[in-house]
Amino acid sequence: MKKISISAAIREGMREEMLRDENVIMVGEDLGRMGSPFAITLGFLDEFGPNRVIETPISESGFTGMAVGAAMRGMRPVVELMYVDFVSVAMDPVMNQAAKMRYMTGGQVKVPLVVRAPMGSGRRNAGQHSQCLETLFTHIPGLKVVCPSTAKDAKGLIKAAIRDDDPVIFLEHKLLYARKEEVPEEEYIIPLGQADVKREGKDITIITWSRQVYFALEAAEELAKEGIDAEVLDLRTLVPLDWEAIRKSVCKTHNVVVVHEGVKRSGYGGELSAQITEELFDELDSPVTRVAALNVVPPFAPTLEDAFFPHPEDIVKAVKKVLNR
Amino acid sequence: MKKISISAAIREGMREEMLRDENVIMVGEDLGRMGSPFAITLGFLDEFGPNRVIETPISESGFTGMAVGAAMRGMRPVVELMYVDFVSVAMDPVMNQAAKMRYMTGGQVKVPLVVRAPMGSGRRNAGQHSQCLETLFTHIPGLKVVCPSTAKDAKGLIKAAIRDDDPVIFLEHKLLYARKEEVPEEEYIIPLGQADVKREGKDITIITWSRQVYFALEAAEELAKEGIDAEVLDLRTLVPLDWEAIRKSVCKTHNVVVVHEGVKRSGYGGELSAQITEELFDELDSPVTRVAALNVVPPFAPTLEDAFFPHPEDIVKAVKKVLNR
Amino acid sequence: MENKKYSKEMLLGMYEMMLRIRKFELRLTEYFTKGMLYGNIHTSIGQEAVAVGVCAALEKTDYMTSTHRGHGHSLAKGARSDIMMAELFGRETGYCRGKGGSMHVTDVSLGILGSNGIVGAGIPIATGSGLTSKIKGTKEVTVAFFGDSASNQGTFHESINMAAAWKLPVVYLCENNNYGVSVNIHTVTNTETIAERAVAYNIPGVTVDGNNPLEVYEAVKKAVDRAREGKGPSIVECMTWRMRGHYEGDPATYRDKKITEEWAKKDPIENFKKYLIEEGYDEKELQAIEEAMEDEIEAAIQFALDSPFPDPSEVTTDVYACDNERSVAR
Amino acid sequence: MENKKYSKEMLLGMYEMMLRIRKFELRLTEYFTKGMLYGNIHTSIGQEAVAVGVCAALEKTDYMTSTHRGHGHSLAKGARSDIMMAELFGRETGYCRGKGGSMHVTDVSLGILGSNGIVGAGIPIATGSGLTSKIKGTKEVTVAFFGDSASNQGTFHESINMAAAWKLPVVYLCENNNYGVSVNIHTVTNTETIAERAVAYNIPGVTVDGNNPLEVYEAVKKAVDRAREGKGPSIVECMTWRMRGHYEGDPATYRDKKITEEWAKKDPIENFKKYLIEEGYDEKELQAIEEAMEDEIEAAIQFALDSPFPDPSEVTTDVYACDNERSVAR
Ligand SMILES: Cc1ncc(C[n+]2csc(CCOP(=O)(O)OP(=O)(O)O)c2C)c(N)n1
Ligand SMILES: Cc1ncc(C[n+]2csc(CCOP(=O)(O)OP(=O)(O)O)c2C)c(N)n1
Ligand SMILES: [Mg+2]
Ligand SMILES: [Mg+2]
Repeated sequence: MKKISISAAIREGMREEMLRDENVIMVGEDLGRMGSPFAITLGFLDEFGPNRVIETPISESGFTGMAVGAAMRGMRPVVELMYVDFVSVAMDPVMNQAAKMRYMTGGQVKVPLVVRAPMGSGRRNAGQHSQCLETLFTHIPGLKVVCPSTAKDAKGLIKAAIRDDDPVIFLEHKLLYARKEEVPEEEYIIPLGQADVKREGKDITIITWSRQVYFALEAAEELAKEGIDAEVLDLRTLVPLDWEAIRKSVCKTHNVVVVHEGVKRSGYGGELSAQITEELFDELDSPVTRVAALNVVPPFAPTLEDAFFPHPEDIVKAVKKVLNR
Repeated sequence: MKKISISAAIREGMREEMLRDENVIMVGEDLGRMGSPFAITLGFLDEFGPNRVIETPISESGFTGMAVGAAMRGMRPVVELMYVDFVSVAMDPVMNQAAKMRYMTGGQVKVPLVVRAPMGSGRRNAGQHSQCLETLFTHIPGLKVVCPSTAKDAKGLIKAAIRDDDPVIFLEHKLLYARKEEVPEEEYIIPLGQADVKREGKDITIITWSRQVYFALEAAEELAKEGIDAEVLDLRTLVPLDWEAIRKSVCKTHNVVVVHEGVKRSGYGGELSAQITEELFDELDSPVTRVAALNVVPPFAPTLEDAFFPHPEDIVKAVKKVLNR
Repeated sequence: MENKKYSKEMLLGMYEMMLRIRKFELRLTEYFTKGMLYGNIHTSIGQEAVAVGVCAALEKTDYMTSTHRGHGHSLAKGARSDIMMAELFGRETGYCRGKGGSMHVTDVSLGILGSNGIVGAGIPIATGSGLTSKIKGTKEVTVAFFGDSASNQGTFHESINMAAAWKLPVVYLCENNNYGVSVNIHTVTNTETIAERAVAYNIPGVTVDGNNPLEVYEAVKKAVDRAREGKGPSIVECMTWRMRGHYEGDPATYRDKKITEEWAKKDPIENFKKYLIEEGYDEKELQAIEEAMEDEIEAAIQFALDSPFPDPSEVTTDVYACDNERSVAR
Repeated sequence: MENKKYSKEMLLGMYEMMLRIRKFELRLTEYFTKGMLYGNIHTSIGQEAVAVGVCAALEKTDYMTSTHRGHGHSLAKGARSDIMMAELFGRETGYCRGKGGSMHVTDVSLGILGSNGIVGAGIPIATGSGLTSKIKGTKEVTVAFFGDSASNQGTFHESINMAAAWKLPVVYLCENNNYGVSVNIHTVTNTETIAERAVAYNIPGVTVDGNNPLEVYEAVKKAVDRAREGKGPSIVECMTWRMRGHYEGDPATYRDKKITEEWAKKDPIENFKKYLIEEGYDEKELQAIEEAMEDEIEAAIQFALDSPFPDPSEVTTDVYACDNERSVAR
């Protein structure tokens, strides 16, 4: 096993897929000489040439729509939105074209498109550069949604996403890019729709994804000191959802906290809470509880941003409250 | 009391506000001679002239952004998106500009903008013209979200929305426009954030909004025949939410079904379910249950569309299941 | 008798296709009035020469994206009237198995990359098709159909800018019928034509009589050849008129009667028939074509009406290509 | 000694303002390197003549929208360096009380309708300001600042089309520094200039030396006058160069060293100083201005550093103007 950063893991995964399948192309701003702002496509232009690394103008709607057209013609474009917040200017090709094309054509068409985007708070990037928007995508049938937390997962999942015949939104947390972790030497895939228990526990299930996985693990360590044994379930993929993994864990612990970095109102946490409540009501010893960002715009000042989104101590607090401790 | 259609009620409300405040302007496609496809601005061009009725090119992003700018300069623009589905091409001005401007400027700026849009399924308009997207807006802090169901409510709420200093998304169900109902002769306002009990009942609370209010009322009549007394709570405004009204009703009936026409996954129903579960767990005799559209793209064929979104019998079924009847 | 420039096959083929479209859409208006057609129906009656002239300049292997007003484009590109009719009636035998309807007719095998309900959304999709041909080094050309008013969408600008910068083999085909629903294009745009916007991308732009299929054909042929030779995109603007409302049910009272009457005289089908007769074609032969089209469309209607609606259980299929059931379930 | 055309006050004012911007941003680079500045910092070092030339042609009551690279625009439009510095340091004394930071500096009372983190998003906002002036019949002109690469956003096209059709009093001001982050504009756009796109809207478009504040001033003045007279919008393109990376931390290795060196010779401030001396201004007087600016910015830094961060409880205020608490609560 080698140790590489999450950004390198994504780069490796994409590179392997580009080598494997000539239909895989990269589309987005600054992917060429710069290799993208987070260095995800570094070296691709030299290795694969401008025919496979399409460095675009600042025209998100145009180039995402273009990628949809290319996907309909059999290409497998991987689009980068420089920040997920900019999906605001590419929403139509994502939600009304890519997501719906297969259904509207009665299953004639596949749209094997990946839209990658960095997301997340904590970098003091203020209101228009710090959002977690995974929930918006989960509300649009036709899209799959992936939010990896580790280098190993990121690599295996980006490969699965590229091979998947559906449009996949692949959300990378900016503050995870630099994390170095062990990644298998040999080729591997992590199928979409498989959650992963990142820490086993018996008292409570913390369901989460992306950067909050680490906060949940930190919280779990903290809780362990007080005799609370928390299980941390990293969903990895939000759509399709690994319900079996959730069910299993809930039936074991009977208590659930859902944690996400995006704002709480209408966040995916609500969806999970509702499903668990509807289907596992009798298993629950306590109400499913959510820990999520406040219903406000991402603020700039560090004092405010730190108060905006969940930190390990918020998780600890929520767990204790749920368990009446 | 006079009887007018919901479209006439909205028209009346907007006209009164235009007469009252010269800063109120209409912005959108086909608002002039045509008076908008659903006749909402009929006669406005003649009465108020082209300076107040801005008939735009097909440039949703441009004219919605333009309205944000006008609002920042003290106007009170009412933007019409011809179908809410087209917010896909106006998402940036809505979610990254209008919603965030006040916060990002530290409270300096107000954006008194109303974005009106027809929504909803049932007209066989297929994938890109039939969505209910209220949930997307509720997930964006800074926006208020209104979904009226009656002529009286629609008129009172559009007036409140225009007077409100925040951006308000005002969603009108296409299949309600023609409903004629009694509306007070005298001027009135219905404040944002007040739910309305459309039917009192003691056995179960059906929380809903927009067209599903009528389906819930139909279901309630059906249920009454079987001795089940359902309360129908019409939220009218999703943000701000009238939590007090929900709490009161839940504490009375101890059973809740949330019904909405938009797709179930990550729908606002999940948010409501989560809140009710978190805060009123001990009041609940049964798990909060959702009735919503399937997680698919709106289909065209009538057989499919009817299977896509909830109908009264779906509500009846859900209620009976919840009550074990 | 054979025209020097155009073969009999081509000319009569154009005539036939224009009639196919006209008769197809006239039946739509009839069934819409009867309340038997669902959704929004945007006819291209009066605009047939554009679709036919354009597609005459294309190879079978070429591609196109269409709009909300797309029946003519798809038929001209080779779609079958019966399968399309079935789709418009929401039947399981339709192109999209009843899931799409009028605004989503698609047949990728014929190069029809979808009609579209979002104004301007087909333009980047066509651009992506052009990009694909360029990457693959294959020779297909893609046509992006759009209306005059769609040219005010950002996607028009973003797409043509990219295509121009990268010399993509795309023809941007503007059907200028002077209106976007009720809005006269000149009240919301400051140029005389749409084609002159080509200057902003340093590509060719021409405006032609869209009611003359041969004039359309010539202009598009030139643009297609150019694209196929790797010289990049063009804008071709075809001036035309929709002879009915924006959609069925729209009385189109926002248009000046006089202008409507003037355009009525420019009916592309009548005028082309006159031209063919002048060129020496036998009226009876033309009559036979018309009758054949009448019969074809009647059969299409019958096919549609005889076809079943999709089973309600189909509502959850086709959302995802992989792992559909699980992805739809929750 | 007084220049025939320009008053001493104006010329020295321009010099002073360029220095204010330069020194402001140089301190930013310093504090960024120290790790004391948060977020993304996009400096306009090398581009000061644009902001200063533009704003010299504006009245106090005129409006503008800015971009991610907006410090210069806001200072030139009248923003105070200390309050702005405090904002960039995330302090409660800043223009946005620490909630916005570098990309969101706003002061409506000065006509600054916001910087913007979304490329191209300020353009329609400026257009809305222009619409307001037109509706109200007031005489303010609004300038929309944007970069060369922002001109490839759909909002550019949609906004200018509307402004042209309705003759809105807006000046579309393109700062062409040849790059969008690492992408050379000529690799993604087919025209020599951005201004020539004006043809697509049938409005005037000019390209000027953006490193010469007087040339910028003249071109903008003409466009502003035109707008104020109700004759509609223009595009003014100012050719310039950012002397640093896209944001702090970007080594900008994607740019050719030779071209960078060439542009270094065109430093707008040095050249303007030379010009002033040639015009007979006293070097000492210029020196004094420079020192005053040095002092002002030092004081601004001190003000920022002495100011407190906002209290965490402020995180939930200012989301809504009405009913904030309830609207944020759930
Ligand atoms: C983004 C978007 N905005 C608005 C509409 C509603 N709409 C459908 S067709 C149309 C007019 C289009 O005009 P044009 O492009 O000239 O095509 P035409 O209808 O004249 O063929 C409008 C406004 C839409 N479908 N999509
Ligand atoms: C919609 C959107 N896309 C991409 C970005 C990321 N981004 C910020 S600045 C920039 C380059 C802008 O180039 P230009 O308009 O020429 O302005 P300059 O930076 O050169 O001043 C990019 C791509 C963004 N902020 N918003
Ligand atoms: Mg038209
Ligand atoms: Mg630039």
